[in-house]
This record gives sequence, C-alpha cells and structure tokens, in this order.
Amino acid sequence: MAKMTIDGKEHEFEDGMNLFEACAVARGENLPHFCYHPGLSIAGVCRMCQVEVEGMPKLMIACNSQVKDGMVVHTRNERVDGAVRQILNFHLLHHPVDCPVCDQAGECSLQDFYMANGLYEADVDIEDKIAKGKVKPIGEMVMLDAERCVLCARCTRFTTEITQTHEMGIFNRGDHSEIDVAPGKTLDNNYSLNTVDICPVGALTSRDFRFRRRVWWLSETDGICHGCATGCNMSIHHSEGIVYRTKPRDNMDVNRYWMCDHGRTLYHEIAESDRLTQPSVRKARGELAQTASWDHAYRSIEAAGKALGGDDAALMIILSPHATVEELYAAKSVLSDSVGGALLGYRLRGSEIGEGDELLFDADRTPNAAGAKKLGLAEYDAKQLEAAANEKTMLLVVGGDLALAAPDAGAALSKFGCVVYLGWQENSTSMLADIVLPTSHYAEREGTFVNREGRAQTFAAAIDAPGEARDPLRVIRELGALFGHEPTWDGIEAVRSELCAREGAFAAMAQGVGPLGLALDAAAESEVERA
Amino acid sequence: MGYSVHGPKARTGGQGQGLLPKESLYLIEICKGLFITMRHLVRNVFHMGDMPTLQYPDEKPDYGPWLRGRHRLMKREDGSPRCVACQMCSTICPADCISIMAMDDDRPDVEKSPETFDIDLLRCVYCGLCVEACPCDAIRMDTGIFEIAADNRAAFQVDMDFLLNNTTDGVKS
Amino acid sequence: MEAVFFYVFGTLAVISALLTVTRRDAVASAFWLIFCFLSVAALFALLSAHFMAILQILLYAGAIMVFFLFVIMFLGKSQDRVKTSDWRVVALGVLSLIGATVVLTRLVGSTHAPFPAVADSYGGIEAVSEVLLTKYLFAFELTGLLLTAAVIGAVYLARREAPGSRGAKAPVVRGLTSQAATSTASSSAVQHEDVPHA
Amino acid sequence: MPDITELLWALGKIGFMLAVILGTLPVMIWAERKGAAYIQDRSGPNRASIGGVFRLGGLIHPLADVFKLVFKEEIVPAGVNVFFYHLAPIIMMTVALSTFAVIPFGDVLLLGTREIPLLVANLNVGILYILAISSLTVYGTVLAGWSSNNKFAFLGGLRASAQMISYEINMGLAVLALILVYGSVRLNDMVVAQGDLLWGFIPAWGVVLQPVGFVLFLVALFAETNRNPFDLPEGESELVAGYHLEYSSLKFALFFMAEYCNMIVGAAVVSTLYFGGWQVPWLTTEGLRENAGTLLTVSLSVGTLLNLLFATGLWRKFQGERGTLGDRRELESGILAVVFLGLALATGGYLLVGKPWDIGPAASAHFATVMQIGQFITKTLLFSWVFIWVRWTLPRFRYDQLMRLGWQYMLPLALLNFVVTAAFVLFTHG
Repeated sequence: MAKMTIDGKEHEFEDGMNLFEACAVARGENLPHFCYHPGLSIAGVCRMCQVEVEGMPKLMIACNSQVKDGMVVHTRNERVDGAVRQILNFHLLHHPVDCPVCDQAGECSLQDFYMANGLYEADVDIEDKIAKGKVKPIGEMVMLDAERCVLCARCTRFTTEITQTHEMGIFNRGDHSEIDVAPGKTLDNNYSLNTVDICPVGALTSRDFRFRRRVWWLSETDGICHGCATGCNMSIHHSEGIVYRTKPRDNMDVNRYWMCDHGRTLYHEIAESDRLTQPSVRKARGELAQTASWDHAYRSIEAAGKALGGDDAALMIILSPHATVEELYAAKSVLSDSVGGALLGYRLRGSEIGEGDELLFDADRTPNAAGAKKLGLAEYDAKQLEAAANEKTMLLVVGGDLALAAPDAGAALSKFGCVVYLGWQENSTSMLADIVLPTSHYAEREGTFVNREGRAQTFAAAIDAPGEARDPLRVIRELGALFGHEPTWDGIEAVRSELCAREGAFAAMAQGVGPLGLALDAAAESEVERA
Repeated sequence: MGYSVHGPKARTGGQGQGLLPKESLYLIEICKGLFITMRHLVRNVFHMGDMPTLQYPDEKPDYGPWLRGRHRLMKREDGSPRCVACQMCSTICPADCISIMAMDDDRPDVEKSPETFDIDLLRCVYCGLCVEACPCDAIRMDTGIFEIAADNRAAFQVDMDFLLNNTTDGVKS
Repeated sequence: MEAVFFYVFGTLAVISALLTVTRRDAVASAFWLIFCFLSVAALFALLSAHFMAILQILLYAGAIMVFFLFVIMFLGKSQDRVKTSDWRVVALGVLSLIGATVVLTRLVGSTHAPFPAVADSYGGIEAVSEVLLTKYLFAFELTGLLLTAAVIGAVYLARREAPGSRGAKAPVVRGLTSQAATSTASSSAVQHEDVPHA
Repeated sequence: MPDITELLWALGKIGFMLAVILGTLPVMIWAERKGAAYIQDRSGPNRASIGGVFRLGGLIHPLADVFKLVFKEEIVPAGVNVFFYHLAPIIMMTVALSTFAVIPFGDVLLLGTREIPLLVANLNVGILYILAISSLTVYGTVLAGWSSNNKFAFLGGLRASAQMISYEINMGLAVLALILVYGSVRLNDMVVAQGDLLWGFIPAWGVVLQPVGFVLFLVALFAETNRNPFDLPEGESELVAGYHLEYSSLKFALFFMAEYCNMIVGAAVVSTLYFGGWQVPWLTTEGLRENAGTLLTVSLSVGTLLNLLFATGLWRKFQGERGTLGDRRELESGILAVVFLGLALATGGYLLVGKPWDIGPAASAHFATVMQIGQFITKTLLFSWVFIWVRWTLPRFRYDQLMRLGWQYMLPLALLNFVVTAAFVLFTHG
C-alpha cells in the first residue's frame, strides 16, 4: 500500500496504481485528458493530465505515472493550471472551431476543458491554420474531420489493440500530423463506431447519427442490446419519442467499453415502415389482412376458436428467444399451464445461428436463449412442427420469425387452423398469420434478458410504443382473460416476483439485478454455499 | 365589509400619515386634482396635434432599429440560407418556438445546412435571444414588422422559405 | 276613475301581501312586501295623503326593506325554507285573520255617513306637521326618545371590546416611532415586546 | 272634458322630458369617453363613421354601441332567479326615468291666455318624491346582484345596499336644511325663490345660501348614483363588474343607461336645488320677456359669429387634412364647414331681415321660455360633466373609507348644518 498526499489530503492506494486513476478517486473527477482511456494502453501524448509531484523538477503526466509511497501530488495549482492552459492553447492552434456544425458539440472534451479553464480568448493566434481533410468518409459508418483532431491516438490504439485490424494511423510530421486510414483501407470492421465514441473531439463522427439531433436534447435510458446473445449494455439516446442512437454502457463483465456496429444500428428498426402498429385480421386464407381494433382482433380469436370446434379445439404456443424472461414466463404460466395450450418450444433447433467473432458478437443472434432454457423451455425441430400442424389447432406465435429460421416452416404454418402472431415487426410469419397482434419494441418496454453467460440484465422503456401496439405482457394477460384464465398478476413487477418465487433458476433475481446485471449461476452457487 | 374598524387609532393607522391638516381635509386636494385634469383636457382640446396618441393605422410609429420585429433569415451571396443548423437558437429559445431539421450539405464549403427552419410566431415571445445566440448572424429580428395578425393558426407557422424572403407585412396567408 | 285605481291598487296590495306570506324564499317574500308597500302608498295617494304615501315609500319601502334584504342576503339563509306546517302557526294566523276581519267590519260598519270632503292641504306636509308637533307632541317626543334608546342599545350591543380599553395605555417606549403610537394598540403592544428596554 | 287637453299636455311634457334624457344619454356616453381620453392625453373614440365620411369627433360611437348591444347574444346564466333577474334592469330604468316627473324645466309656458307650468307633476311633496323614488334604485342593484347567482354580483349588490342606506341619510339632511331655507318642499317654489338677488348682485342660489349643504348633497349624490369615487358596487378591480356582471346584451344596456339616467337626473336635481334651476341669473321671467328683443339680437349676433368661427376653423382643418388620410374621411371637415357657413348665413340673414329686436309680446314669452329651458339644460349638462370629470380625476375609495366618510364625517356635519340652518331661520324669520 502506498500512502500519499493528493491536493493536501492523505490517501492510500495500491502500489503501482496508475496515478491518473488515483487522482480521479482523490478529486472525485477526472483530470483533464484526451488520450487516456481505461480500455486502451497508455499513450501520454495529449499532455493534459499534468500534475505537480513534489521532488520532481518538471510536471508529470499522471496517466503515465504510478503511485508511490510518500508521493505528494498537486493537481490544482497555478503551475498545473497554467500548463493545462498552454496545452489547450496548443491543441486549439489549428482547430477550426466549427462547433456549430460539429456533432460532437455538447459532448466534446475540448469544449468542456476550454470552458472549464476559462479560455475565452485564445492566447496564441496564428494567421493561417493548417488545412486538413474535412468531411471525409473513412468507412461505412465513420466520418473523419482531421482538422478537429487533437492527435490523442485513441482511435489508432483501438484499431491496433482491440480489433487488431490496424486500419488507422497518424501520418505526417509536426503540425502537419493527421490521422487517417491506411492507404487502400477503409474503417469497415464491425466495431468502427467505437472510434467515434472514444474520440474526445469531433474528428470522428458517426455517419449514422450525423446531423440528426444535437446531443444536448437527447435523454438516456439504460437498455440491453438484443442483437445477439452477448447482451451488451447500452444506453438509448432518445428525444421526443424518437431514438436517435445507442451507445455502449460500461460493463466490465459483459462488453467492457465497446459495442458492435451491428447492435448499435439495430435501433433503426423501431421507426422502420415494417413496424406493426395496429392489429390486423385476415378473414380467410389467401385474402389480404385488414387492420382492426384490439377488440375486433380478440373477438376474431374467440370466433376462430369456436369455428375450430369449440372445446375440442387445441391451442399450441410457440415462444421465441427474442421475448423477455418475464414474457416467456407469463406465456408459459398463463397460456400453457392455466389455459392448457401445448408448448412446442422456444425455437427451431439450430436456427438464428450465424457467425460470431471473438470480441463481442455472438453466433447466436437471439438475446434470450439462455433465459428460455433456464425456464425449462426446449428447442423443437421442423418435424415436431409438421407433426403438430392440425386443422383443429390454433397456433400462437409469440415473437420471432419461424420462416426466417426454417424456410419451409411456412408450409407447416398454413396447415394450422388459425395462426395468431404476436410481435412488433412484419415478417414472413406475420404475413402468414390470420390474426396479428402488434407489440412494443424492446426500447418501448421493460424486461429482462439472460445472456450467453447466464447474466440476467434488465432494461427500461425509453419511449412510447407507436400506434396501438401494446406491451406483450399486457397482450398475454388479455389473451389469458380471453381464454378464461385471467392471471393474478398485473404489471411487470408482479410477473417478476412471481417468476422469482416459482422458478428456482431465477430466485436470485428477487433482490433485483442492479444496473450491471446479475450472474444467475454464480448467484445460485453462492446461495447454495451460504445454505 | 371586510374591513372592520376597531377604534379611532385603527382608522388612521397606515393612512393620513404625514399629511398637512389642509391636505387631510381632502376637499382642496380634490379641487387641485380636478384642476389638473381640466388643464389636460383644455390643453388637449386646443392643441390636438400635440397629443402623444398616434392615429395608428394611418400613422405608424417609428420604433427605431432596436425594435425586435418579426424574424428573418439571412442569405449567403448565392442566396442559400446562412444558417448552419447548429440549433443554438432553438436551444436558447425560452418559448421553444424554433424547430430546425439539419441536413448534410454537398457543397464543398458548407458542411451542414438547415433542411427545414420553422418558427411558430404564436409561441414566440420576441425576446431576441435567438439573435444573440446565432454564431453565424443568420437570424435577425430587424424587419421592423410588428403587425403580425392572421385569422388562422396555420398562418403563424412560418417556414424557411418565408423567413428568407421576409418582405411582406403581416403573416403568410 | 278613483274607484278604478282604488280597486286596482287594492287588489295588487292584497295579492302581493298574500305572496309575501306564501313565498318560501325569504328574498322573494321581502320583495313582495315591498310591492305591497308601494301599492298601499298608491292607496294613500288616492286618499290625498301624499305625504303619507311618500313616507310609506321613503321609509318602509325605501329604507326599512333595504335593511331587511341586506340582512337576509347577508345571512345567506334565503335557501332555508320556512316551515309552515306547524299547526300552531296556522292556527294563530287564522285567529288573527278572523280578529282583524271582525274589527275592520265593525269599524267600517259603524259609520254610515260618507267620508267628509277634505281640504287641499289635507295630508300635506304642513297639515301633518302641524298635528304632529302640537296635538301629538308628547307622543312624538316619546317616540323620538324610544328610538334614541334603541340606537344607543344597538351601538352598545354592536360595539366590540376595543383592545386598548383594558386599562392598558398606549405604550410609550423610547425608540418607537410615532407610527407605532398611531397604529392599533394591539400591534403596538407586539412592537413593545420586540423593542428591548433601554 | 278639460281632462283630455290636460292629459295631452302632461303626455307632451313627459315626452319632452324623455326625449331630453334619452337624447342626452348618447351625448353623455360620448362625453365620458372623449373627456376621459382628453384628460388622459389620448384622442378617444374617433373611428366609427357614417358612410365613411362623418365621424363627428366620435359621436357615431354611441350609435355603434347601441347596435352592438342590440345584436349581441343575450345570455341568461344557469341558476339565476329568472323573475328577479329580468326584473332588476327594469326597476333600474323605471326608477331612473320616473324621478324626472317633479323637476321643473321652465317657468310657465304662455299659450294665449293659458299658462302651462313646465313640469310634469307639481306634487305638493316635491323634493321628497325624488328622495323616495331614488331610494328604490337600490332594489334594482340588490336584486340584480342577488338573482345572478354569482358571488361577485352578490357582493356588488350588498355593497350597493349598504352604501345607499348610508348616504341617503346625509342627502336627506342636506335637503332638509334646504327646505328650511326656502320654506317649501315644492321644487318650483325653490327655483322661483332662487330668482332673487342677495344684496342686489348675487343670485340667491342654493349654493350661496347652503354651501356646506351643497357639498354634502353632491357627495351623497355621487354615492347614490354609484359613480366614481363611490362606484364600489361595480368595482371592477375586485368585483369584476359588480351587480351587473351576469347581464349581457340589452339587459346590460339597461343598467348602463340607468347609470347615465341617474347621473342626468342627479345633475338636474343639483342644478334645481342649488343653482337656480331654470332661472337665468339676474333675469326673472318678466325681465326676460321685457328684454327679449335685445337678448335675441345679441344671441343671434353671437351665434352668427360663432358659426363663422367654426366654419373657418373647420375649413382650415379640411385644407390641412387633405391628402393625409387617403379616403373619404377627409371630406368631413369641408362639409361641416359648409354646414356651419349655412347656419351663419341663416342667423345672420335673420338678424338683418327679421328685425329680431322688435318682436311681439307672445314671441317674447316664448323666447323667455326657450331661454329658461336652455338654461336648465345647460346647467344639467354642466353638472353631468362634473360627474364625468370627477370620475376621471379621483381614485375609488376603499370600502371602510367610504363608510367612515359617510357615518363619521358627513353625518355629524349634516346634522350640524341642519341645526345651524334651523337656528338661523328661526332667528331671522322669527
């Protein structure tokens, strides 16, 4: 342990700890910095985090120093402030100061430090700023503005250390130095937007988000990416009911600081034209579906049940790994256990498996397969579906796309007496369904996913559902009521507590999962140990 | 009936203080007041032209350059809006009356420009903060137009086209 | 001509009197009473008693009934319907009616001769004043005394206990401005506590 | 049947009085608005016009107001007492108009040998009739306030009743002192008595004989007519509009007109009681008749001069305005100038041709009557103007101030005035 003094106060830190982090703990806020990033190696190029260490003749950069016993550090004094001022002047020397058109404005470190240090008039002024490349698309997702760059080398370190794709580098010398992609390369890996996140200034901006909204108007809501089984933590940035972008939320146990471009751009589906916003009912096979009210849709289900043979009619339910744990549990307990519907399974065996990578992107493209397994749900295969297909059976598909999973599932579906689809997006299954019940998107509802490592992570609703789309939990509840078994619970909290009480695998969730999720298996083990 | 009186002291409490005896008699003061009002009346009858009243639609007041009239958007030399859609004005606007949609501009020297620029004149409080906030001097309130009237709400929702060619009085019809 | 007016106003007086006692709304009742007074005033005028007619309007219709209305409205109880089902009240009313009828018929029936013609000045201010201040002077003064007593009584009843009258003199404390001395005694007492004694 | 002619004459006089009051109403409203404007350095109403030409300095506005009030939607709020709600404005207007019955507006009209007294009803109770009838005004206010089912209106009604009771007493006492001085309650007697001269040069007007009584009466009159500074029953700052808050359209117009009627009647009473009524100062009826020729000549000359003055002034205005307004309004001053020129020519012509200095005795008598009626109307209008003038000068009293003034200052003063007058009359007359 190292006893040391920071800004006149005694502190104790682990030996060899990074001084930057020690100062952050001592000060309660970070030192000014551009190049330091906890997920990357130390570069020490921006010189912003200089501190005065007694006994040292010169100021030291905190990020490249280590804690030592007896150290006396000053992070705020005239000398340090003067140095930061000078460094800022230096960084701004060739900066175009085009904040009005810069997307980074509002979340720009340069702006923040500039304001914090009161540099309202530049101390140094040069006649001709060096012009560098502006508005240069360096990849599918990323736009480069070399003039705004402060050469912190975060992006180059990211492509070197994290993705190891080596697309970016710093070229030229002196004040002509600039970042760019290597000749002949484009920044097109699946993690390219992380460079935009870590860019402290507006040098790298997202082409996806470009000019769509000023950042100070965005509200953040905690979400979980539903793009694959990894379950990256993200925050949903939205304003006035529109989601504008998603950014990774730090979670050392899951995605650390990163997130893949695939997951990031999934939010577009919320406002796509293929959203289901109103229930629709098809009078007969082969006819076009007509939009209807919820009442009418429910009455149609009732009528279809009677037409299929009244009490003899069977109900079959297909769940999906796209549904949340609460929805799966609700469907299972209400529609299967109470109503008596046969539960075929949660997904067609082997479907929705693509190629993954070693970093974050998982081969399993569904967010909650682990949760479904923990609920005791099983996979099924095409034969089971074929066998179950029956003129007298009503099939209820809760989320997911069967045809996408198995191209010939469509044929099986059309053999069912009546197909009810519950989901938020139009797909081949919903096209085949006789009755479509629109639900809310993940960003529009609350829920819990269990990722591939068995970590339960909850997410909150960021915006309201469009049109008449309803929360799936509510629809399941209403369907239960329609079939004569109205559930005792109302609302997600009640479902969750019932889930924790009845399903042993989720018992640990009773105390809440916290913002960073809860590893269910580890929690169950420790509970066993405690017992 | 709300004022109850308790005693002679309560009645004079808070009033009649510091008045001379002849002032507290009130009659003389009334006559003085009547004299003043009559003086105004007589003067105004015989010098009607000196009255500060303007015969408004016939005579227009000159408010000078400091009047914050209806907004206008400035143009570049090529006639396109000077605005870069930084949305500083809509951010500062206390009435939340400006809404801007930005777009990527293809021109080499212009990176960002407004796709739409709408002002809801019914919500505008004419505080002029948007003019202060604008980094490009793109919005001004120097048209001198203060007669903004229409018989339908839609006429007050002015768009970029209108604001760029802000020459007519009133609002768009 | 006079007979026509007599019957018109007489009928109005009777009808409005009936309405006065039958209306359940106190304000309406009061209004019909005013109307009754006005009709009676008209009857007085027909009898050449102009002064009486004017007094009827000025005092009864104009002043006293305003007080009535004022009090009724102030109490805000005009919605409280008066109970008339009490048989004792009804009985009393019937008895009074019979009594009045007997007395009136006796009175009117006792004189068979037509009423004597009166001079022009009859019923004028001078004539009434003359009688009032000579023949009935004692009764007039006595009435005045009675009214004075009533006024004094009313003032005494309505008078509130002045806060300063409990023997406490207006406090004179050094440092107090004249404003405090002229404000209410109670508030200056509060100030008195606030100011430390020098 | 002599009654028929009597009746016709009475009807004629009633008609004349009504015409005068109702004709003065719009002028009063105009004077109120225009006077207020000039007092406050504004121009006041000047927009409404006839045919786009005649604006007459805003005189068209009352006309437009009438049309507006007639055509406005009449709203009867829910929960009103329908009977009293409709009765209240009727009471207001009836009372306001009937007060005029006993006010003499001239001496006698000579028609051949027939002498017609110029007042509607020569009651032997005179001034008491005015007091009695005007005391009924409060019912209109109170019933309006009570029946409207509105707290503000109700408070206005309450205030009105308390205020009227308080100030009626002062008014009565002031009048009593006056009755002592004149020794009569008949208004015509009072007016005739005011034709005398004191020490040979001062008209023996009530205001000279009873200055304190005049002030008391005037203040009480303001309170009785609910005019500023005593307009607490409709105090808009705290009661919105007071007792007539829930009235709209013509029923509101009735309240509005009643207020101005009361004002005119009040002004007529003040000028009758304290300013000689129809008496032309220094000229009795006989004096007027004898000097009719001279007076007519003088007034015609003055009239001609004034008309010429107006005509030139308007013509100048016409010249100055030309081209500034850009529409037909510019023509107004020119047309009016021509009209005044015509009037000047007419009076001047009569002056030259009609030998006005040499008129016969019958015409002299008629001239005297016209002069007296004119005198009466002039005085009444002047006092009506005082009402307006005071309104736009003084702020409204607070309610406790109003009550204190009425009961603590004015009542003792009125009693003192009465006792002193009584003593004086007793010692001088004996």
